[in-house]
Amino acid sequence: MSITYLEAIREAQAKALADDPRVYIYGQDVGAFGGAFKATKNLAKEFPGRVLDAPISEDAMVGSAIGAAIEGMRPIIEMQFADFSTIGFNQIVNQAASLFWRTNVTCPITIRLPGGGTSGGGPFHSQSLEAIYAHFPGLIVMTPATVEDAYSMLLEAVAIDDPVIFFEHKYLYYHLKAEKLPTEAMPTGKARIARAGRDMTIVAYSAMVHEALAVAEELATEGTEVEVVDLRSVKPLDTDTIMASVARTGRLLCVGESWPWGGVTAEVVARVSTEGFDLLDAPPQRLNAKDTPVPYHPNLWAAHRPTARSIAAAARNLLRL
Amino acid sequence: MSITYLEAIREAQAKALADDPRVYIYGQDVGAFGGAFKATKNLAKEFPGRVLDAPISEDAMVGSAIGAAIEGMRPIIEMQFADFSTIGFNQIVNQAASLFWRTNVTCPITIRLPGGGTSGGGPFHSQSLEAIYAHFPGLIVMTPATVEDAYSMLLEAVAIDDPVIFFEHKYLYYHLKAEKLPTEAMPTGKARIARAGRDMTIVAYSAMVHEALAVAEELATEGTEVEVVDLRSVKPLDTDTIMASVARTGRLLCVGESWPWGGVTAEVVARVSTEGFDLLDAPPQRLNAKDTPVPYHPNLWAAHRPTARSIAAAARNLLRL
Amino acid sequence: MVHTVVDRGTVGEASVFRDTYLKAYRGMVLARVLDDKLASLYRGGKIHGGVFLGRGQEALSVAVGLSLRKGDIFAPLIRDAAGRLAFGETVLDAVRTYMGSPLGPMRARDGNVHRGRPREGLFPMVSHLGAMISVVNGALLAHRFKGKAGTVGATCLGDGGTSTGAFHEALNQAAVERLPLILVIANNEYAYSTPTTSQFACENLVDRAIGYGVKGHSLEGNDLDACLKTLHTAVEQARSGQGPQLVVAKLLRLCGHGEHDDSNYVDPRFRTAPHGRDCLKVAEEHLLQQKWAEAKALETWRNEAIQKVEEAVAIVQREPTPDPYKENWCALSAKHLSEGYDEP
Amino acid sequence: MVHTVVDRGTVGEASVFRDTYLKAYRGMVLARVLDDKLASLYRGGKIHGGVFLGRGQEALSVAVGLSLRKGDIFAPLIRDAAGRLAFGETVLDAVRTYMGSPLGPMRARDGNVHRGRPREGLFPMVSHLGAMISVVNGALLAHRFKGKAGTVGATCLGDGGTSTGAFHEALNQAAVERLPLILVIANNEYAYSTPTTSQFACENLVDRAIGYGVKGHSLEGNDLDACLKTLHTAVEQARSGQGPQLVVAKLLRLCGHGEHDDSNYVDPRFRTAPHGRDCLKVAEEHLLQQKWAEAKALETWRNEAIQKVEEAVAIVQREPTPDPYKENWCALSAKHLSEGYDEP
Ligand SMILES: Cc1ncc(C[n+]2csc(CCOP(=O)(O)OP(=O)(O)O)c2C)c(N)n1
Ligand SMILES: Cc1ncc(C[n+]2csc(CCOP(=O)(O)OP(=O)(O)O)c2C)c(N)n1
Ligand SMILES: [Mg+2]
Ligand SMILES: [Mg+2]
Repeated sequence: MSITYLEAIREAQAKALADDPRVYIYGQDVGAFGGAFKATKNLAKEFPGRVLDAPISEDAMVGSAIGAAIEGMRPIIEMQFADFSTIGFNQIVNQAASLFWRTNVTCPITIRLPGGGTSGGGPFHSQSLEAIYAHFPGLIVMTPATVEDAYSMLLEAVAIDDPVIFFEHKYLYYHLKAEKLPTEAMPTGKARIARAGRDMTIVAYSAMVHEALAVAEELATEGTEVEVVDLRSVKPLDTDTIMASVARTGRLLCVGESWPWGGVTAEVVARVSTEGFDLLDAPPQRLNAKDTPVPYHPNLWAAHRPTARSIAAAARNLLRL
Repeated sequence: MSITYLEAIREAQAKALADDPRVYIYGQDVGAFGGAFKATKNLAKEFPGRVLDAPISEDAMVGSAIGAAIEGMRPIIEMQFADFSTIGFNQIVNQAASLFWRTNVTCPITIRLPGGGTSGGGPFHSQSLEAIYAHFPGLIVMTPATVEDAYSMLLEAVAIDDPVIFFEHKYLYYHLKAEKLPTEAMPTGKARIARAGRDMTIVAYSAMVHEALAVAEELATEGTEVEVVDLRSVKPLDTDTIMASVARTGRLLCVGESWPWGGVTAEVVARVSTEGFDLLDAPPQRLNAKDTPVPYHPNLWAAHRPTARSIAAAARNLLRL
Repeated sequence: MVHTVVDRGTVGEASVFRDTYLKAYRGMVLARVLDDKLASLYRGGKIHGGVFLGRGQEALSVAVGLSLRKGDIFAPLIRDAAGRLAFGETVLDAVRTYMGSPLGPMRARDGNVHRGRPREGLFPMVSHLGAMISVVNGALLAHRFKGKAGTVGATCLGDGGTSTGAFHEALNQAAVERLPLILVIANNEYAYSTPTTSQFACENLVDRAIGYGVKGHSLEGNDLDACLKTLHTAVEQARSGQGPQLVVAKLLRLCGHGEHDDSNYVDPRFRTAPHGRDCLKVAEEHLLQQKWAEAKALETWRNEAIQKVEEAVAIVQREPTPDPYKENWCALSAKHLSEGYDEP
Repeated sequence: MVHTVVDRGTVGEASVFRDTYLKAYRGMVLARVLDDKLASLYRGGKIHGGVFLGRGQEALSVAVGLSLRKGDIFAPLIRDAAGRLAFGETVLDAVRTYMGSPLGPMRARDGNVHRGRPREGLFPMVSHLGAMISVVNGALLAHRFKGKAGTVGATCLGDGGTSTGAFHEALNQAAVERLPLILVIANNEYAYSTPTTSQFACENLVDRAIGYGVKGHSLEGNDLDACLKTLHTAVEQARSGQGPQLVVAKLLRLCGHGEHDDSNYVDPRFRTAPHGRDCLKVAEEHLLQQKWAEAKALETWRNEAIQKVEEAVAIVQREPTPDPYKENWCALSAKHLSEGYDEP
């Protein structure tokens, strides 16, 4: 048996629904149809009345989740694409994110955002918006990179009493497979050493972890041992694990698929420079997507986001510094 | 004669309307009433038919500005508070920001956002949202700190062919005065050395520039010469001027009124660390608002955002590193 | 779909109605007195930030609050002091929030009209107009999931607030899910300074009901009698499974948008028009005319209200101001997941 | 406010109408042939990303395109190949965008239905449903500012798209400003897989018109005759200053949401219902019945359309793919203000 990243997300939701009567799913086409990506396939049938089709009303989708959460439910909201969450943005960053701080009443909602680029996705079906959500206080932002994390972190997202923005990477949906679902998991807030190494640290998250691992593989053949840190969640950001890795390697390259200004790489580099300046043997480096919308054509798309190739080039440069 | 920051904004709009028939203003209560803050006082009378009251429809306000810009107009949109721009968010970051890149047709719109904290403003009338706009490609984000810049940068915003997010700081509206309006100005994209110094660099923008200047004043009495860099615009960010200052001082403290994760301070520190690592004699430091919504009560508010006092403490610490 | 223009329904026996009316009137007086006090505290520099009053809108607001019962949801807006009190909010909660007491429900973190107690069904508004409607929908959805039958949710909005996308998405959502939502629109001629002609182009906002497939009710918002009867009907219809109810009241705001605003933009003709009459006066006349109360009693009730408000203010004025060092500066309930940003 | 339910108007002389009908029919055929070709290219793996067709909606779409003239604004949506062609978009623009040619109007930066030429009044859609309506409003506002009288703006949306806040804010904005906007709703029973019962609860979407104070028209969207006449009327009314027009057409999407979708969720009864008839068939029968054309001619036109599309595809297939090294990777027109992020 093998299970994909997408199936893991479905299984996590099935388990959440089965284990906790307070859980329900609400989103466009999530019911009988099973969702645009089939992440809720058969769930409406297996859990009658608990998987509801929403109108094309992202603001009301999120608003209603907040109200239901106040009254004790634990809604999972599926946005059809992360890009459309801009319509529910106000409810997410202003109402959901501030509720507990204002009222002491928790807001346990999970917002699933299929994000990240795929070939042919274009400017409005490819965005990586983790940075704008992480900027707002009161939200947890998860960016699972593995099948196991997709499963266990989604379960944890539903269990957490605060609003969780759950970025699923569409590119990983079908590409990534595991043998089986995990029974144990690292807690949220802990980064994972995806590969150990002593010569430099590459910090990545979501799909970029796999590009970084490919680079580590490649550089290993040249005698360079790259340590790859998978952030898992970008807020909270596990500064300790990053710092410990940089302490070992002395070199930091941070890679993100989102735009450069104020992205995850800016935050990581800023933290390491301010708190771990003396650990660095060379200037910390970062690599992001280019500062334009995500292009449609595969040729352009491949050049827009970081890839194993551009990461490897950056890594080699960093080794020379 | 003396003129406030708020009056400078009014004057800039009056001049833009007078000089260019393509300019119009659209926003809630901007017409006969002159705007919630009176930034458009008398303009509806002076420029009949060109200052229009909008319904409470931020999405449509921005959308219509984009359409008018396509057809050759140069709209100025006033949001009543920066916090409400979250409702126009999608049109700003997806439609306006990408238009030129997609179509080669320019989108010369200016969105005026009264932002920043004031005493008693509370979580939804105090936000500093420059980082989320700067994150998106295709936008220019201005954060004037002086009466002169409020005037000249707003004129430049209207003249620029790209969408400009113009953050006006509400705290500066009445507090800040100048003798007269400028006739010349630094171009957008250039930061300003607000005060020269050789011992450390404080990078700030908007209202925080004045807190930083107060700190420089205070530390001068102790023999420390602080250089204060006023970013003026946070996107583009004038890395050259920052770097040149850090080259002189060897020490960097970056201060922002917005939340820490991925804010202006993260971007500035990341750029200086990656590109100017060797210029630094000590770890770069940053100071932001706390990672909670902006509190209502003045006691809490004063502790939430950086102030001359907390900046001075951070500066003294940095000198010791 | 039935589309009633004026549908007052019946509110039980005449004597029961008289009692409700008296209760409502006293609630209106209390709200007015509270508002007046807040205005004077504001002028005295005792309140941080803005003050937003419900003068002229008490009849409508109190009717909303009174039509609800324990277990129901209420998400009031800026002009709902009367409805809040009727629903059970204390004067102390109101004063504490306005004066920034750390002992208030918002603990000085939020202020003025941004107050509530979600656990008691009173949802605290965010500023973004229209944003509370779908939140009420969600609460009602939760009740349905939990098999908690017969509860309703009410929320208020201004004429200007109907121009928001949030209003549309939420009312439509309630209609599709056939939720027991009562959406009360106070059409007070202005959104801040903007007249309704710049806000919508339909003849009557209640005409929107048909386009959502919900019930519409319209009424004179300064007539307590009409307010009580219409709200009673709307709430009963929602409660009995007839889906969302859109209630549109015509009235006039008898104060500025906030206390900083002299509202000199208000067309003077409105002030002398029927809907410009003070609902408190209208109710008083009705009470006296019906001989449900004597002038003396009105006087007494007013004094009692004043005393109640003064007592609350006196209490709050002795309370400490919030201490930033006692704040944990953490926006998450999962403290272990919050990021400590140490200051340099 | 007049609220017409079916208002076909008159379209000049009978012979003029026949010519319009024939032109429209040929436009529909061209759009269908183009769509079929795109579907086959998709199946052949020649198209990156999704393919979204307008099968079954050509009559409505072509009527929108034909009712407009130079100087007007048109913001089509995903099922508007016919309307686009009628408005003046070339087959080449469509094929180049779908196949990602750098020579197309979107230069391979955006693809499929996200295409247009704003300078020629054809606005390229963003994906966010409802977001184009206010953009059209703004263009019409600009025309008013510039004294450019008599132009109109049309835009299309699906039944599902009416649930967006953007739809509401924009239609209301158009109503308040009394803009010559024609908002065409293709009610095709589904939004992706979601039936209209989960999308709205009113009986007919055209009932929304009254709540905005705009004119409403409803029609059978697979009847070219009705489409041409209704759109003609709506456009003329907008052009002559009667404000926004809401046109709601009932029809069925005769394809998947995208070509990846087998649309097995469609209720089979719809397929045999009157509105499930293929508009192309309906028009053909009408043509033959009226003796406006013979079967032979239809055959010829179809072949001409095939040739046109094949030619365009052949051209595009010889065109280069986009070269990332030739991109300036700059989202601003003010190049000097763009930030160069050098790669490390
Ligand atoms: C989305 C949004 N935009 C703007 C504002 C600023 N604002 C606060 S109250 C108000 C006017 C509200 O008018 P109306 O809805 O008619 O209520 P009223 O004040 O008349 O009771 C405005 C524009 C806001 N709160 N929310
Ligand atoms: C704001 C927003 N949310 C979600 C989507 C994803 N989406 C694309 S098309 C579609 C269904 C549209 O249905 P409808 O408006 O009825 O048009 P149709 O496809 O039937 O022509 C959805 C949900 C979107 N494009 N925009
Ligand atoms: Mg009002
Ligand atoms: Mg549809």
